[in-house]
Amino acid sequence: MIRVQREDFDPGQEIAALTAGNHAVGGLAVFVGLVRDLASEGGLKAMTLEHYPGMTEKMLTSIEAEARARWPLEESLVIHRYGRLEPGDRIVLVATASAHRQAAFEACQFLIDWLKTKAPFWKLEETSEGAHWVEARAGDDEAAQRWRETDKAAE
Amino acid sequence: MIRVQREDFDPGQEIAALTAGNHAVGGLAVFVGLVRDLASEGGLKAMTLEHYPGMTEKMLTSIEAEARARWPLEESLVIHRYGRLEPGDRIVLVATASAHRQAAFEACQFLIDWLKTKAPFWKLEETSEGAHWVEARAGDDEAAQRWRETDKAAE
Amino acid sequence: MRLLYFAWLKTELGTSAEEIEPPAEVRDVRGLIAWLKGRDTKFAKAFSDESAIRVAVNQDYARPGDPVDAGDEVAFFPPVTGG
Amino acid sequence: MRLLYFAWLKTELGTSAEEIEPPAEVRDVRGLIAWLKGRDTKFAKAFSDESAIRVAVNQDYARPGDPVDAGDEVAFFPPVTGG
Repeated sequence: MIRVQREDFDPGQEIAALTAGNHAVGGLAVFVGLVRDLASEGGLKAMTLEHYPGMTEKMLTSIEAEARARWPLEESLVIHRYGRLEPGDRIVLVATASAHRQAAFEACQFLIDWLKTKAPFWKLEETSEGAHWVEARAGDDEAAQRWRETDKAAE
Repeated sequence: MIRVQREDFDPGQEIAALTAGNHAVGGLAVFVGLVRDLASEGGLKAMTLEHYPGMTEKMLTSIEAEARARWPLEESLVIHRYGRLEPGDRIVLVATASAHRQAAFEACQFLIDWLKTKAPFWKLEETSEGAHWVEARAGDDEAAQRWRETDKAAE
Repeated sequence: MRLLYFAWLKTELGTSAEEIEPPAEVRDVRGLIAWLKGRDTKFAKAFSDESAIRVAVNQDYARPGDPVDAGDEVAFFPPVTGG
Repeated sequence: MRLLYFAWLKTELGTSAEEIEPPAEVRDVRGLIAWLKGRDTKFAKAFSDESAIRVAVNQDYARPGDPVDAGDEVAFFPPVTGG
């Protein structure tokens, strides 16, 4: 399941609902992304997440389908917020449940890695020096790339 | 922080408390292990987790210290239950918070992998055919071993 | 054809969406960008480094050679930074 | 010296803990196991495959050559299955 929303979410409630009654689940991997404020980076006041309604849902749905095709998942959930967020606020949740922990961990990392390079979201940071659009990180492309290399190796 | 307890825990409450007020956290990785019952395995009725009080805490503390020495973690938490559990019940929670998601994911996997091969817990399964002690899985040793190979490579 | 702009492209172009009717010789993403750059200096400036721009046609990532048609929704945006 | 047994070792030996006073020549884990096996056939049977037994001395994993002393807590158990 995927959800794109302005509102906050409750990770405990989400993951409890995700596996409720499914006794085939042995391991649940969860990632929660938060708005980070490193003092050394100049004092982040807030961040506004812009997105492309429609394409966001389409990309997340397709990334989730890909994860479920590649790993034996019992359940999966991606929630991504948009709008104005402050330091410490939750941005994204990825949860994957499987019989075995390795599948859950790998699928969870795959989802967040791909989401970071494919889902159409853009961060506008507000600091004491003004607002600026966050630049994409090369490291995120590399993190997503390692899943592509797995494909090639399997060909 | 590590905790060994008979009582259930609330993952949402635990992870909210873990990162509350720490705005240096950008990513939180969580693993929750549940009692799994695969019908194909003969119908698990319950499971009793025995442990070695004292040594359990000592091992978990040492594993957590190792994770914090190897990855730049802001926060970490390991909760492991003992006693009688039924299918769907939570067994273990591992949560790691870091500025960056990769460190959080790696430390979380390291903790659960090592815990599975080092922390003195033993599972007694009750099925319709009676009670039996679960055998250790070779796969768990291999999962823990890959972290050791990283050590060697770094030497 | 409907065009959408996001993030700094939207800020720089001063618009988030517009309806256009490009000439018949605009058949692909590459041709559309070339036509837009010729139409407006603001657009030429924003698109001066095309490697910094991502394109989606009907909400799927598209490459320079991919076709565009009159009824399409074409979006231009910088590399994404969500998650 | 305090001995502890867990999981199937406890079930098979019929006890979870005992206080013992091994002779002076028992100086390491290997010697202790050999002495215990000679003392009791039930123990000899349970320890027939030593590769299936883990040992902890004072709550740290120990190897056959590690020393044991009168005041030590020595635990015997199968490979762990937590998590």
